[in-house]
Amino acid sequence: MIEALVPLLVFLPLIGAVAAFIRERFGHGVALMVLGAGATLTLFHFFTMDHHGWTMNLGGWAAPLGIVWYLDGLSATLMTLTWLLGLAIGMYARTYLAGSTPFWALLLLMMSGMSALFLANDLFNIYVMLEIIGLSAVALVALANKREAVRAAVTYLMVSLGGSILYLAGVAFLYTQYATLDLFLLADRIDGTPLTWVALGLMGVGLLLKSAMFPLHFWLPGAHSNAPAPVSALLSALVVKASFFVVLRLWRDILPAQPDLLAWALGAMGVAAILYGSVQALRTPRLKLLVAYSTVAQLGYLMLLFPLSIQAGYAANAYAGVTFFMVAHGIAKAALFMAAGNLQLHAGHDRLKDLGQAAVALQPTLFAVALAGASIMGLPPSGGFIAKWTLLGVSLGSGQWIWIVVLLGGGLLSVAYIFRVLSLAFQSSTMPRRASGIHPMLQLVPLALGGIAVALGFNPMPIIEAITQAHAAAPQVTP
Amino acid sequence: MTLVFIDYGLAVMLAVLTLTTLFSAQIDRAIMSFVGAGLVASLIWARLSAPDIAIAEAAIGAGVTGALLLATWHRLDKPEAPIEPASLLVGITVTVVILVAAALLVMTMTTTSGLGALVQDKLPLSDVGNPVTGVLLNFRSFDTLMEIGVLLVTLVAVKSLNLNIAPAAAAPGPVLDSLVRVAVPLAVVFGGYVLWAGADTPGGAFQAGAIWSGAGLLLYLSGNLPRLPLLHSFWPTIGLVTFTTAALVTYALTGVVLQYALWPAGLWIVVIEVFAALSIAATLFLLVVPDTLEGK
Amino acid sequence: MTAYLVLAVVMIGLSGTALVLRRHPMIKLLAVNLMGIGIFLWLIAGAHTAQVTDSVPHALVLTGIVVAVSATAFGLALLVKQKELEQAGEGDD
Amino acid sequence: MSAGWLLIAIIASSAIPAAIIFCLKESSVRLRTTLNLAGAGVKILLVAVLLYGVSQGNSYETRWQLVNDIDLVLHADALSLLFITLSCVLWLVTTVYAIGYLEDSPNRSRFFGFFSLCVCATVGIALAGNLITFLIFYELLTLTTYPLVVHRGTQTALRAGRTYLVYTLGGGALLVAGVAWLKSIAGPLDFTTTGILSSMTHLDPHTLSWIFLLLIVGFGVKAALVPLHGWLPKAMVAPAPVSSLLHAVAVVKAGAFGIVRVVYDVYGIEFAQDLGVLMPLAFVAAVTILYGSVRALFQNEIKPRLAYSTISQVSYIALGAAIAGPLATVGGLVHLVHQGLMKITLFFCAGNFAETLQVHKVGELDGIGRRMPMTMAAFTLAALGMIGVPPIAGFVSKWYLGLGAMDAANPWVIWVLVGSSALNAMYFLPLIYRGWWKQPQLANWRENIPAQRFETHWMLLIPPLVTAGLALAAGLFAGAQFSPLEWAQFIARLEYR
Repeated sequence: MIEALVPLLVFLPLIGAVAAFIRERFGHGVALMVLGAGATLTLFHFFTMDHHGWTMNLGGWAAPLGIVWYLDGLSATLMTLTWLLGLAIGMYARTYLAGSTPFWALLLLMMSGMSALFLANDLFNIYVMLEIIGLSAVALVALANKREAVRAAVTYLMVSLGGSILYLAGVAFLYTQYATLDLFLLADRIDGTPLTWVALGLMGVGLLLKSAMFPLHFWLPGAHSNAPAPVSALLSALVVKASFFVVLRLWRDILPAQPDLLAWALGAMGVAAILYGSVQALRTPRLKLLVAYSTVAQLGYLMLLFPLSIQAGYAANAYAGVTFFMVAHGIAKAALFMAAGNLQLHAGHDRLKDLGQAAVALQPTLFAVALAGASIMGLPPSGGFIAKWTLLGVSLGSGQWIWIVVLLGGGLLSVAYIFRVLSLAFQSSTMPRRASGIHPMLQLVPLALGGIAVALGFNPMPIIEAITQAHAAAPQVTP
Repeated sequence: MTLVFIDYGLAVMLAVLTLTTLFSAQIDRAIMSFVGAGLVASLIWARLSAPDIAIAEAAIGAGVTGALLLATWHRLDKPEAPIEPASLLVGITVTVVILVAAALLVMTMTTTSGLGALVQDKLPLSDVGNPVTGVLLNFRSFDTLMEIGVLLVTLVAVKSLNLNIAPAAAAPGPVLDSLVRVAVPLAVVFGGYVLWAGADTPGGAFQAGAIWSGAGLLLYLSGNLPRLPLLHSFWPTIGLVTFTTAALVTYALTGVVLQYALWPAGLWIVVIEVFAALSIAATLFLLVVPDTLEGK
Repeated sequence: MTAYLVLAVVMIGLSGTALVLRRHPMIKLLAVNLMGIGIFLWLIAGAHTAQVTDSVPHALVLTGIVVAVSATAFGLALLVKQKELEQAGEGDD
Repeated sequence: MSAGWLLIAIIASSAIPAAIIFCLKESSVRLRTTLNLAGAGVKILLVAVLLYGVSQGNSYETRWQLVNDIDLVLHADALSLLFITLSCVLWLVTTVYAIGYLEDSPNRSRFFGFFSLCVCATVGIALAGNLITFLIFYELLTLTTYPLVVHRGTQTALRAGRTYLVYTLGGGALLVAGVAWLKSIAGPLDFTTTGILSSMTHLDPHTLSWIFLLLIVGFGVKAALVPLHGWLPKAMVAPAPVSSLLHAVAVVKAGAFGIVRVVYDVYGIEFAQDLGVLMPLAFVAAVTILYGSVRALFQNEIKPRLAYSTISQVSYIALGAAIAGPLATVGGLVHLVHQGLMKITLFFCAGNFAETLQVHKVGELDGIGRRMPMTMAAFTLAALGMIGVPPIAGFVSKWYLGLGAMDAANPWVIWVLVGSSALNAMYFLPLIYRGWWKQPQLANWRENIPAQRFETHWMLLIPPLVTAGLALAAGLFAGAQFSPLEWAQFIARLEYR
């Protein structure tokens, strides 16, 4: 029955956004209502749906002509993650950005875009959704109304538009050859002509540019560190993953063949991302830049999916591992950015070495950093550990030893930069403890998210089952 | 026979205009050649029997975008874009490489008969004569809904920047006055015709919206734009609201989003198109002059 | 017909290089728009080849044009905002 | 399914107080002290119930499914009982000591919060039923002990903490690799008394020895085997209760316990023997024993000297595990308990000297027996035990280790034992001589705690006396029914079919 309410996830935020745009003063009220409803809906739906895939031919027209909505375990998991984090970020922003601000209309439009993206099974429809998400993300970054933020927003816009137009070029090349935009139909008709490989290349580059994969990551640190805290949490946890979700769908569903060379090259890109991101995170003097570079590093892990998924027997586990990694990283990264926002709010700046005073005053925030950090580091009782463990199992099973070294080495590097923040709490044990002067909600939300990130480590089964079933049975839509 | 020369002529003109846009140092020359490229493109669309796109390209691609570019160019007080000779060199070599690659790619591509036939035989079911409008508002109606969503996102984004731009000094010279007195009513009537005829002949909401926004801009520049209540709240969002309510109502009725029921599909489409055209006109107008008559 | 297809690919390639090479954001925006026009040319030329002109690409192109104009509008507004902040010189924390 | 709730209750008995203590304000001293002591008391009661239950023969296990074929298992077998009893008893004593030691110092809520979490992790390690649960609590232990090591917040403490992290998390990463590799080829890794792998003949020995190396290095870091011991002397910068808890009960023993688990319950002693991996382990243990004692000779401060002595003493346990023979196993296991009792007494006394008279250097110990007779008596007793003088506990374990070495026909181990006992004498006896027979130089003593009824604060005095008494009792009543020796022999009988 819950499945019937899924379309609301796309249309409710649209109506909410219009209301928030017309009456900006009531924006947060409308937004929180919509986010709350959406979060509960996705949560119930996630646990009740059978993960073999739910389709709806929009407008009643079948695949080649009409647009098809397709929801399987993978997209349902990310949809639930998006809405839960949306709600959490909404509650955080409610106190962080007091007063009337266009943040709420843009957030709701982005939620609608993301929900529709996870539902979309049509290449051109995905393009429109990527545009909506990209434009609202850039607008949110520019909300900070500071020179650095707007400069970063301009770069981010050029990257976002460039990425989307490259993706559109690929879609056009594919459509003219195979006369269909539906993913599953395309999977049957696609063959390896040079133009198709050029098209897939363009789409790949465009999407990896939008999901800030190393060496195409240059725009992320500036944009994510200068944006207001709730916005950078939203961007790091969700937006970069939306475009990676599309890459994942292309790789899984329509690629004519998964050549080893390509898979290994993408894996190598991931390794470079982990190294570069971690080293930069260790060197940067600013806290928010540290967390942003940590995103660049953690996104590297997602690229391990490609080499790990080419072994037939282990593909399902590889997808489960990477998707679970996205969930765990999303929650932990959102908590980290909120904590960074609190520390900046209290200290007035985010230079890491003189944040000692703020760290002492904001004990719950530091505790949230510890919990979220445990998941980022992949230490046992956390979601990050389960994801890393699954990937370890896959790389062991499929005999690709190199990824074990990468997974463990990357983990140690993340320990190094997370403890740069955690050691703040112990540095200044001598300083007097000033009142935190921060609204308790600002400290509560990251703490709750950190708790969830660790709790994920204890019963990840429902999520992992959802994803593995999804991979197994991608239904064939008859033309 | 002569038609072939026109095709090749247009192709060469478009190629030249592209080069001048991309690799010229003065930005105003780049903008001029971009608008030129837009107009040549709309001619090519007409040649390739895509009349709807020709109108849209002329009205939106060249018209609104050209206005925006020039307005911004002035607001940024005429910046220059120096090009290093190296990038010119790279540009030329890349052109040659791409030319060869393009030829190769086009040679080896598989071709299909496309969905033309399928659209033809399904068109009567969509209760609309013009196949493009059929695809836009029936077969792939969700795309169009979200596209109007994109317009709203842009409007919210531009307003969130709250730029303080001095209103354009209206210079009511005789030429502008006579142009306004003749062009504006013509544009409004022509827009209405394009909107209404869109069901069966080339035209539709977007083209009508673009033409109306052009008329609005003319009125604004000539300084006699009437006070339009709710310009900033009701008009730009009514299109999306109607389309979304249509989606929800059809979903409630038939269990499938945007599957038109109860009334004939044609009626649904006309209602959606009218409101969509109005909100597109309002949004495009506001994008060019974001804070006119700020009164809510 | 293949002349248009080749031209389309050339336009896409050229604007891609210009997008990467040229520094000034306005030129980058023009490059993105031109790549859009190239893609639309490819789509419509491709649709024209068949006996019955296929109108699905026409709808895609229409949506593409509207999306392109809105993206450009926001881009230009952002550049104006950047100029304002630079002039005001405030906002440097 | 048996009454698994008891195991969860034991873990909760230190997890819940920890959670509450974190939220307490600094000033609520009374509530925090009661919470601490109540938690420790309840834990000892529960362990007693557990001991009684296991001796009546009923088994305790809880199973919680983590990922599709991995379960979080808590299981009380004979080996885990040995370690859990040790940690609970010493945890109560150390809490009393810590409360006295940290009177009116800053951040005590944070300290005691992590203090109880640390014991919660240690108990988890003891009760872990399979290698993955062991790994999870093992990593949790690292996380909870880091804040204790850097508690003082000084630059040296932070640097020590950083080294501690590099070593332990580096080892942890290798451990994760080893466990994952073993699981991928051997399936679920639930501990079975005679070893999981002994029944799996199809696995190729080459891979198994590589995995053995990874596991031993992973545990060796915490058990401070020679190349991996660097962090231990540096961690001396932590306050006395932390260094006593870490080096006598929690961290170091967790590493040794891990080695024992791997050798006995994962590989099985006979299987490991014919795999040929035990000899290198015995060799490394022997080298550590000698190296630790030699380095201890040259330390002129008390705590580093005790740290190096710990490094050498813990390797006795590894040596016991490495020599394949029931007697050596008994020696190794019982040393796990005895070394804990003796070493914690030594650290308590060192802490007392530092806290009461600001005495840190060996030189300043002259005539301290006159000023603090009872602490010095406990120190002497424990030091003699470490050297192996009967009837104190140390002698029992060294005796069994010697017998085991003879019975397993590698006499060179005897020379290692004799050599190390001689070295122990050489670095402990001077301290005792200075304490009792030398004239006290009052110049280098600064009276921190004035001597009213007792020589120092009563909470600092009682714990060393209690643990010294226990060490003596463990030696004297070794033959008694419930003594550590008896329990070690019971385990040894299970290990050898």
